[in-house]
Order: sequence, then structure tokens, then C-alpha cells
Amino acid sequence: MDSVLLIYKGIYILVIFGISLLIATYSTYFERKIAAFIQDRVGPNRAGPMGLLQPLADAGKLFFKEEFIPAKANKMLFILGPGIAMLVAAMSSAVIPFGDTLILGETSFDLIAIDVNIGILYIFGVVSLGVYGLMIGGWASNNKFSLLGAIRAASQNISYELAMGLSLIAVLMLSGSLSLKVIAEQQTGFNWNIWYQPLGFLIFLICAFAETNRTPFDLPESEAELIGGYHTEYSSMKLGMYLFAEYINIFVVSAVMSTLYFGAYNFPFMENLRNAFDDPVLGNNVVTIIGVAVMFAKIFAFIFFFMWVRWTLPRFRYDQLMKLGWNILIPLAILNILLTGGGILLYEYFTNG
Amino acid sequence: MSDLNKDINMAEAPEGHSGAGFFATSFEKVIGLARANSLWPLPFATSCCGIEFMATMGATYDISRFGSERPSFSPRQADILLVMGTIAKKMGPVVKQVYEQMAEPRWVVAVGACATSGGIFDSYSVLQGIDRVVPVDVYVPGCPPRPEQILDGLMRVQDLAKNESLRRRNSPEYQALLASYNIK
Amino acid sequence: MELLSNRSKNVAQKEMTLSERMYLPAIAQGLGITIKHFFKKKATINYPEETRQRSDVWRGLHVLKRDENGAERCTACGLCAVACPAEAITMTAGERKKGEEHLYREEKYAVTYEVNMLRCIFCGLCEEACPKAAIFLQDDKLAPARYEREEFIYGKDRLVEPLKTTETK
Amino acid sequence: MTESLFFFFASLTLLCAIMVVISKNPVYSVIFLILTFFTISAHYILLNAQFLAAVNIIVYAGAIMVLFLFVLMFINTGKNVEGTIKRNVLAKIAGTVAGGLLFTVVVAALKDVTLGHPDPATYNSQVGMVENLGKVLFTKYMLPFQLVAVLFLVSMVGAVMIGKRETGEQNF
Amino acid sequence: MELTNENVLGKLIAQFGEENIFDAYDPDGIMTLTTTRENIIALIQYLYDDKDLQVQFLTTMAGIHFPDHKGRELCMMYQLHSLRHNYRLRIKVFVPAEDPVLPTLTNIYAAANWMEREAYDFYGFIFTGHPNLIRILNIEEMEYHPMLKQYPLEDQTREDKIDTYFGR
Amino acid sequence: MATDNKTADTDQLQEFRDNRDLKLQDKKNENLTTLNLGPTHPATHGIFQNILQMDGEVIMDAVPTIGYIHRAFEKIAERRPFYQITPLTDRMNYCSSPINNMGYHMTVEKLLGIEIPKRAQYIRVIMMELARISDHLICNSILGVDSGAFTGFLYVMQEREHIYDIYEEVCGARLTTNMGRIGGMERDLSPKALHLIGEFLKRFPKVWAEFEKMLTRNRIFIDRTVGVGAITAERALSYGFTGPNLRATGVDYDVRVMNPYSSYGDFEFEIPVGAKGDTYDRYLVRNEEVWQSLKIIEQAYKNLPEGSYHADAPHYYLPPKQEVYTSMEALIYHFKIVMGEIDAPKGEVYHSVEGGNGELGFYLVSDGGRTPYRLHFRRPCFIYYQAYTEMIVGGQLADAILTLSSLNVIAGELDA
Repeated sequence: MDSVLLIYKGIYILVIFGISLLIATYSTYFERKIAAFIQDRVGPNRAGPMGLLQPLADAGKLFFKEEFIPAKANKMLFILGPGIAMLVAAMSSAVIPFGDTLILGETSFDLIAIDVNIGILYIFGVVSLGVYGLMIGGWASNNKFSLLGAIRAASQNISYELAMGLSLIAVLMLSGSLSLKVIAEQQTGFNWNIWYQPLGFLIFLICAFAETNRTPFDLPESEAELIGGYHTEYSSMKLGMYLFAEYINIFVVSAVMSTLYFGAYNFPFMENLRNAFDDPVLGNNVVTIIGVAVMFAKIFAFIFFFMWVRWTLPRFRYDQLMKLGWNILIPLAILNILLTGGGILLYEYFTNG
Repeated sequence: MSDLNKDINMAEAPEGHSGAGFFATSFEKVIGLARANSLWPLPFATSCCGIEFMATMGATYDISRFGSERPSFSPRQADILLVMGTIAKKMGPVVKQVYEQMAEPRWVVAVGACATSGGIFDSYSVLQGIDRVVPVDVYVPGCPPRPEQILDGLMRVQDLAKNESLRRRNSPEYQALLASYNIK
Repeated sequence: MELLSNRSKNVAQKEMTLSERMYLPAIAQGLGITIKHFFKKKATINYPEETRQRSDVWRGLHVLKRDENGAERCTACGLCAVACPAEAITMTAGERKKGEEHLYREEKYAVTYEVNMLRCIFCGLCEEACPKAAIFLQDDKLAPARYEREEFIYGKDRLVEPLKTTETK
Repeated sequence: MTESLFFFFASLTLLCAIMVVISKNPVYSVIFLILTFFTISAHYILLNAQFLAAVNIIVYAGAIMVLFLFVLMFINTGKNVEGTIKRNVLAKIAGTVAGGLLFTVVVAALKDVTLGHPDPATYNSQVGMVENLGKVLFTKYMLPFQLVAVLFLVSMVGAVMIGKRETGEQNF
Repeated sequence: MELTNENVLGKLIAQFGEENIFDAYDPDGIMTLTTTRENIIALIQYLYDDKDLQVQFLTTMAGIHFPDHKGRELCMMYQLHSLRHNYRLRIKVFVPAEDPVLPTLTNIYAAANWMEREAYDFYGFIFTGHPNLIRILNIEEMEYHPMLKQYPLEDQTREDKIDTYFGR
Repeated sequence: MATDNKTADTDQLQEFRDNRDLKLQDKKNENLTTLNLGPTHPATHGIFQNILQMDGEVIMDAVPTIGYIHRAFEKIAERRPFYQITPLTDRMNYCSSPINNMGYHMTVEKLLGIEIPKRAQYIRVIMMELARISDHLICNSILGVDSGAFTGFLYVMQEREHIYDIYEEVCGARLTTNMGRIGGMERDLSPKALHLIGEFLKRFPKVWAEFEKMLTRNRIFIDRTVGVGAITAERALSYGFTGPNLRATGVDYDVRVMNPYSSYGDFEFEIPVGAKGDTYDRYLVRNEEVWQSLKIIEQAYKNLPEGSYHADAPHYYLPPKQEVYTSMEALIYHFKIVMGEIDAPKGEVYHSVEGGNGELGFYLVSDGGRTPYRLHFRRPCFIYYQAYTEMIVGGQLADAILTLSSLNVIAGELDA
């Protein structure tokens, strides 16, 4: 790897990290604003113009709030919990292609941090670790509500990971690759996977809600039952990190969903646009930049959807959630795999004779 | 959307020395401001005033404008303890316990006649004001107060938060205050 | 159990239909409702800057009225104190001296008159009990929040309505 | 560089593995076990077997250990587990014997081992990749692979049967 | 059968005798009668079981303290309701203050459980056979029964109280 | 003595709890975890405490503790003149204080033998039904909140604001209304109040239909509530259930129909009944009752008779202010009434109204003095909260919370 690329990667990773932090920060603001708007209120509007400094106020407050470690808590694990949650959440955005290649001078830059050929597995692996943050934190608090939250989080995440993985397999069968970049590239123009995988997408979407602990699957922290669930005993920035991690997870999952099903940075008529420019480099760059914007638009749309759903639906009960996961989603996902396999076979039969 | 941009007193920028690209202010002020605009309440709602607090959270009054719409039922995460409603003697120790569990900085608002002074319930079972159990920062009169008055109380706490030293907790006066309530 | 009256209406739960079983239609309906509200006009009143219209009979902060000549109406009969269920009103009566006719309307007046706003439940019974139209609960003022308990003992200095200057008449 | 990385990870693996055994708090044991899996995954990556590395993390660290921790949390609520294991003399002797036997086996196994070196001419760096792995699994090792699948199915059915708590007579 | 105060009273007297059903009167349209603590449970059970009456709903129970009535200071009022006939009646039992013992009603009405605990809390009634007769509203440490007339209402710890102008 | 009843400090409380835990001990099982739900748990509205024995998420046993806001209403009522008790009743079921106010007034009127005019009765009916609506609004929307759907709660909260506007116009307060007087209302319905009621009748059905649409047929909500906290009619009657909670089990007992008061006989309405007595049925019954209440308000509003808004009872009802200032006789009556020197007859009365939660009864014993000799409140919440343990055992933690909110236990009424 030559040094230009190395430096580029370093900067890129920092930028992506910064963006995910920024988006997570402002997600809290948008969550509050969207909730307010849905509920006929105006939401925060006193901290800065339209309340735009609200996240900063929250962060400033949280930073300077007293650190509190309960007397009977396991100190080390208590501190480790939010750290794991945050670290894991921040790691997962590394393999997401936020855009196509950008050509500057002689070199072309891929707008992806690491293009590993098992990108989707990487995300899975990292996301599956996220639950440790909640479990360890909840357990270490030595509070029964926290413990219940932790246990709920663990069983929920494991159960829904299965259905999520199964629903993904259909996409992988279509794309024939585990690399997110390859999957993104295959969906040029309007050729998005959602047209072939509506059922798979639905399953993935539901599982995404469950994996990020959002309503209607916010059992681990359900306020009415468990007060704050696993983060009941956390104050100060440790709480902030949990909240942050949740929003980063939403961001990542939205990005993954746009990449897998909604064509990532691809948008309709992009080829026409590319060809409209005489200079291929310029055309490529314009399309790439629009693509990045499109990608983020899709991500924001998903984030909005997450919040919209949260402020509409009641939540499940623990056993119903399990039933939904194991009895409905997993069989459906397997069915989806079979259908997709059959479809591919049929397609090949008719095209290749 | 147009009705959102009406005249609203936003949190004022702290006074500082502004020059070309230069804005310095006391760090404490900034944090005070941050705290003031992100006061998460712990609604300790036992009776009628709690119902009015619901109205305060509702669309018409919307406590979220002050950044306080996230009720933290876990005392660790809350900044202000809003005691709303009658506190009986049986409940007194619980209030104290909740207060002890709160992380600094913490403020207490006694909302309504019962919490502030017992109100009409001058009876053998009712605590005549929660300031017998925990130190109270702001009193809100009314039985129950209108949501406007609850918001008033919140803004009073904001004023307190803005002008408070970061090290209030360590000050001897504060320690003495806590000691007088027998809070460790 | 058999019914007691002939006016009952059974609202018991019905079986779920297939579309209800599928979760999604109802969820979509709910989402439709919430998104409709997203674009609706907001109901919020920006409190410190705008205030909500209160009714004319709203029971707000007390005021001790003066009569048309500027003399205090209260005659310290003590009915309000008796009527107060919260025992928030205390007063001491005094004899009006010569030369104070412009200050006090009746021969007896309240030397001190205190309302403990913390205890007060704003029930309006004092206003109702007053035979001299002296104490009223104003609809346009609310008792403000304060830091100290002592500040809530409203004496005559804060209760008696300020003298109207003749120019404004 | 690869070599130093290998030694670094190898020693880390051993350290974590030892910590698994000697930690008094079972939750710490589990956490060290997870760390061990990570370092093993690092080894896989050094071997250019990314697929295996990812699957190792997903399956072992992401799922199985979560269940371990889950169970521990349930058992461990507020109670001290330390005292429950009695370390009497017999146990110590048994431990020594078992450890000695293991040691002997390891020594015997390693004695005649010759470290193979990849032949640069025939070395295929993509051998650990998904496609190759899949091809091998579905051609050369088809039968064992399917047998394993059946085995898993059977064990899953068994787990469901055991886990299902129903009133009335038991059908197995 | 149309339930009227007369025929219900007649039925009850026929069943329990004049000496156990006495002082019947009708202050507000609801027949009020007095019985002894030996008969109270049997009476309520009879009202419950009787096919014609079907008085199967316990509306409320309330203790009353009459410090001036020597030997019958404490009164327990049971108000029952026949939902079928929409007929209410009130039964009173008087007991002396030094011996406030009554049999429990919890075997007939589950509702009586907390009502009896409340009566114990307020007046000190002892209900024999009650499954869990402890204070319900006040703190366990309380040493007196606050609703008895001799105890003051006021919280003695109140500080801001100044004697009102006319006193109370 | 009273002075000994000082605040227990934390240690005493702990000791008290330990003692109670000991009482639990005989039921204690090694495999169960003890979970202390409340009193500051968000779903217990700050006052109820339940010590749960849980097997995982399943509740095996519960020990409820109440009395955390015991305020001694009944004792205070013995020390207050009749007219000063109205503010006390406000604070009992504060979600529907007008019903309490007027129930109390009717009781005293029954004692004093005052007949109040038709117009006052109709005004009372309107106010009581508005109160019932606001009570059911809170209960059902809180059920939504506790099951995770917060938004519907705020939608109907806006409507409650409109109900409060009407209250404000009628009596000058929002929540603790102190509405009405012994012998009628304190003032007539102003044109603005009438206008507000008309507006409310027009706007509210839409909002309520929307709220129903959001929850009623949503499968997540149905799954959460069907079969949760169910109780049979027999047990419910044994526990003394009344009101919506009893009607959800299928018993159509409603005081408004069985013992009509305040002209309820004039209105057409139905009693909604459920079948299973579970949370969902309670929700449905309350929903339907809101519609029925609307129907009643509409009828009363349309047929509001002319006449006086208070009874002609100079001994008990305060004379108009203008007369007090001018006429000596009125002034004497005024003084007598305010000083509480009214000639209340000796006697005892029981009067019950259909409160937001069920039969709200007032048992009043008068010895002819200026205060009631004994005033006992039949508080529906107190009576049926004891069934809570039975209703939640065997269910999950989440069920217990929904059951609590669907029972609509109002702490002020529970602890009195």
C-alpha cells in the first residue's frame, strides 16, 4: 500500500468516525424534534436557534455530572460495559461503502474504509458483540432491573441475529459475494435488491429494530417496566455512551440496509448523468458525490423511519417477541431462501436454456 | 413550520470577550448553560400535581422546549427531582432515598401545596413540606399549580444552574446543608 | 352472570381478522396517523413569551381590593380565615383611628393580613366568604415560584392592590 | 512482521486462556474466553482465512459465549460462587494426574512433528477465502458436511424437546 | 320477591329472632339494623345464601367511634347490596372500646380483607381469623389508632401555624 | 401519642421492610428472585409498592403495600364544616374531581333534604360526564404509554386540556375544581362555557376515533392486553369491583342506571360490558363509555332546561354577593353559612355516584354539629386494588404493569 493511500485511509476513517459521532449526536436532537412534531409539539427550541445546540447541552451536562459507581457494583465491569458498547458500535461502520470511487489526479480513492471481502460477516461479527456492552453493564450494576434488562437484551439479540442472518443469505445468493462494496456495485441505477427481496428486506428491517433495541423491541430498556433496563444505574457520560452507542447502531444499521437493499450510493439514471459529461473523470466524480449524498439521504430516511416507528407503536412482551422471532421470522426467512434459490434456478434455466 | 420561528427567548450566549474569531468565556458559564438547558426531571409524582405535570409534558405546554422532556425515572440520571403531590410520613424516607441516589448536580423542586407545606392536609400522616427531609431549591405554589407555574419553577432551576459553581458540591456550605439533613 | 338491566351493550373483544393478524396493516395505519400529525399545526404555546388565555373566573393570586376612593375594603371580620380549609390566612384586627378614613373604609381594619401561598390551595372559598368584596383571586396573576419558603408569606404589602393614581381614571 | 504478530497473538492467547482457568469470578472467565476467541480469530486472519475468523467471532464470541454469560448471570445473582467448589486433596491429585496426562499427550504429539513450509510455487493465498472453502465443503467433503448438518438438526430437535416445558404427560 | 324493608326485616327476625336483630330503622331509604357480634357472620352468610335475597355484594365497611356511648363505643357498619334486586341494607355491630373484637368476614367476601385492615388501622378493631391483620395505610410503628375521637387531627410538627384569627 | 408519630428515618424503614420480608419468607423459594416494584417505579405512578417474587420474568407472588400517600381524609372531614369538605373530595380521584365534588354535595343535600332544580342537575350531569371522559382518557392513554405507545397519550392530552378549559370557565380551576356548592352550582354556565362544550362535542369524537384507530386493532396491543390480568365475574364481585373494571367481566352494574341520581333517568345511554375481564376488555369498556358519556353530554347540552342553577335554600346556599353587601338578612345567612353554623339534622345517609372508577359512595353520619360526625368514603380504588395480586400472579412483569394501568388505580383515592 503506498503512503498516499495509507494517509487517505487514515483521514477517511477519522472522517467516518467523526460523521458517525456527529450523526449519533444529532440523532438525539432529531429524535426529540421528530417526537415533538409527531406529537403536535415544537420540541427543544431554547438551546440555540431551533434548539440546535441541544445535543451539545446534553453532552456538556453529562460530561460534568457526577460519576457514580454503585457500592455493590463490580467496578471494573461497570466501567467496561459502556466502553464495549461504544467501541463496538463505532467499529462497525468501517466496511460500509459510502460512495463509489473518487478520482483525483492519477489516483482513485474508494470511499470505503476497508474493503474486506467478507464485509457483511464483519458487520455481523461486530454487531453480535454489541450485546456484551449491555450484558456486562447490566450485570455489573448489581441491580435487578438492570439484570433483567441485560438478560432480555442477550436473548433478544441472539434470537434476532439468526433471522437477520437467514434473511441476508438470500441477498448473498443473488450477489454471490460477501463484500458490501460488490453488493453495492451490483445494484447500479435502479436495480436495487429490494425489488427482488421484499420479504427479505421486511425480515431484515424487523430484525434491525430488534438489534438496535428500538420500539417495538425496546424491551431491554423499556421505561415502563424496567425503569432504564441495563442502564438504570448509569449516570454521567457512561450513560451518554450507551445512548450514543444506540444511535450509532441505528446509523450503521440504516447504512447496511441502504447498502444491501436500496442500492447504497446508486440512484436512478446515474449512468445517463455520467455519460452526460464529456470528461469521464469529472462525470465519475459528480456521480460519486451525488451518490454519497444519495447514500446519506437513504440513511437519514431510515433513521427517520426508526424514530417514526418508535413514536407510533406499543412494544412487545418478552415471550411474544421470542415467538415472533423464532416462530415467524425464522421460518419466513428460510422460506425466503428457498424462494430465492428457486427463483435463481428458474432464471438460469430460462436464460441459459 | 412558520409558527415555529416566533420570538422565543433562546438561551443567551454567555458573556465573553468576542473579537475577530475569538470568543472566550468562562468555562463554568458554558457548562452552567449546558446544564440549564438539559435538565432531566425525575417526576416524583404522587398525586394531583403529577397529573398537571402530564399536562406540562403535553403538547400545549411542552416542557421539551427547555430540553427537559426526557423523564429519567432512574435517580442516577436525573438532574432535578420534581416532587409533586402529597408526601406522607410513610413516603418521606423514600424521597430521601431517591435524593441520596441522585448524582450531582441535583436540584429539588417542590411542586404544589402538599409538597411544599402539606397544603390542606394538616393531618397526622402527612409531612408538612418536603424540606423536612431533603433540601429544596425551588418552591412552586398552587394546588395544583398551573403548568405555567411548573415551567416557572423549571426556569428558576435553570437560573440556579446557570450561575452555579462547578464545585458547588465541594463547598463547605453545601456539605453543611447536606449534613443538616443527615444525608451522608 | 345474567344481566341486571336491559341497557347493556356487549363490547367484548372480537377475534382478529387475517389482516389484523399480519401486524402490518394496523402498523401502517398507525404510522399514517402519526405522520399526519407531523405536518399539523403545533399546539404549543411558548409559555414565557406567550401566555395562554385564562378564564375570567380563574382563581389566581389573591388581591385585597380598595374601594373607589382608594380605601381598603377589608374590615378584618375573619370570615376568610375561617372559611379557609388550608388555614393559610392569618390576620390581626385594629381600630381605625381618626384621620385614617381615606385609608380604611370601615372602622375596623386588618393591621396585618397574611396569606401563606404555600399552604393556599386556591379554592376560592375566602373570596366567597368575604362579605365586603375585599379579597379576590385575580384571574390574571399566578403565584410565582421562588427559592425561599419565607417569601411565600404574602403580607399586606404584596396583597393590597396598589393605589390607582387619579390620572389613569 | 507477520511472525512477530504471530508471537504476540500466540502469547496473548495463552495468557487469556490461562486467565480463563485461574479467574475466580466466572464472569471474568467468560470475558477472558471471549478474548481468547478474538486472538484465535486474529490467528485465522494471519492465515488469510478471513471467513473462518469472522465465523469464529460470530458463532463463538457472538452467540455461544453470550449464552454462557446469560446462564452465569442467572445463577450468579447476588450469590458467591467461589466457595461452592471444594478443593480437597483428592481433587488436587486428580487434577495433577489429568494435567500430567495431557502434558504427556501434547509432548508425544509434538515430538515427531515437522513444521511444513508452504511451497511458494504452489501456494495459493486465496485458499482460506469463502469461495474456495465453499467449493471444498460442497465437493470433497460433501458427505461429512451433510452428516454434520444432520447431527446439528438432531441436537436442535433434542434441545427443543428438552427445553419445552409443557403441562401434561411427557412424550419422550 | 319484591324486596322491601319490611319483608326483609321480617324474614331476618324470623330467622334470627328479635333479640339478635334490633334497632332497625330507615334513615335514608336504606334499612339499618343492629346485631351482635356473635351473629354478624351468620347473618351475612344467610343474606348471601338465601335464594330470595341474594345479598351478595359488600359495598363498604366503616368503623365509627362514639366515645359517649358507654360499653358500646365502637361501631362497625357493614353495608351490603343485592345487585339482583337492587336492594341495600346496613348492618351495625357495637362493641366496647376495651374489647374491640369482631369475627372476620374475609371468608365470605374477599373485599373485606383490606376493609378490615383499614378498620384495624383506624380504630383498632381486632378481627379474629383475619389472614393478615396489620396496618394498611399508616406506618407500622404507629402506636395509636388515629381515627379514634380522642386523638388530634393536626400534625404536631407543623411550624408555620399561627392561631387563626377566630380559631377553629 | 401524636407527637411520637414522627417521621421514620431510613433505618426504621429498612427494618420495617425487613420485617415484611420475613413475612414473605415462608413463601420464599430459593429459585425465585425478589423484585421491589415501586414506590418510585415509573409505572406505579409513584405510590404503590409491590414486592414481587419472580421466576425469571414470571410473577409467582406479590405483596402490595399501600398508604404511601395516606392523607387522612376521613379524619380531616370530621374537623371541617360541611362546605369545606368539597376541596378534600377534589383530591381523592383527581382525574375526575367534579364527580367527587358533586357526589359529596348530593350526599349532603340528601341529608339536608334539599331538592335542586333541573337545570343544576343537568349542569352537574354535563360536568360529571366530562370528568368521566377525562378519567377514562387518562386511563386508556396511560395504558398506551405503559405499553410503549407514547404518542396517543399526548393526542388525547390535548383534548383533556379542552375539558380543563371548560372546567376553568365553570369554576375557575383546572384539576382540583372545587366545583359546585351544597345546593347547586356556584355559578351558571356562562355563554363561553356553553360554547366550549359545543366545540368539544364537535371536535372530540374525531380525536377519540383516531386514538382508537391507533391502538384498538393493533395486533401488538391486542397481544399485549388480551388475557392479561383477567378476573372472573364471581371473583370480581367478591372483591367488590364496580365500575368499568366490573363491567369488563360482564356484569352490567352501573349506579347511574340502578339508582339514578341527578336526572340520569332522563338520558338515553347504554352500559358497555365485556366478557373476559382482562385488560383488553377493560380498555374496550372504557373506550365505549367515553362514547356513551359523549352521548349523555350531547343530550344534556341540547335539552338544558331553563331555571335556576341552585336550590332555593337560604339556610344552606350562600346568598348572592350583591345581597350580602346590601341586605342584613342575607348578611346574617352568609355569616352563619360561612361559620358553619347551619342546622344540619341528625342522621346518617349513604349516597353513591358512578365515579370514574366505580361506585363512589359517601357514608355520612351527622350528629347535628357543624361538621360531619363521621364521613366515610367508599373508594372504589381501595376496594379493588387488593385483587391486584391475584390478577398478576402467573403473568409476566410487563403484564403486571399493564394490569395496574388498566385498573386505573388512583393513588389519592386508594390511600385516602
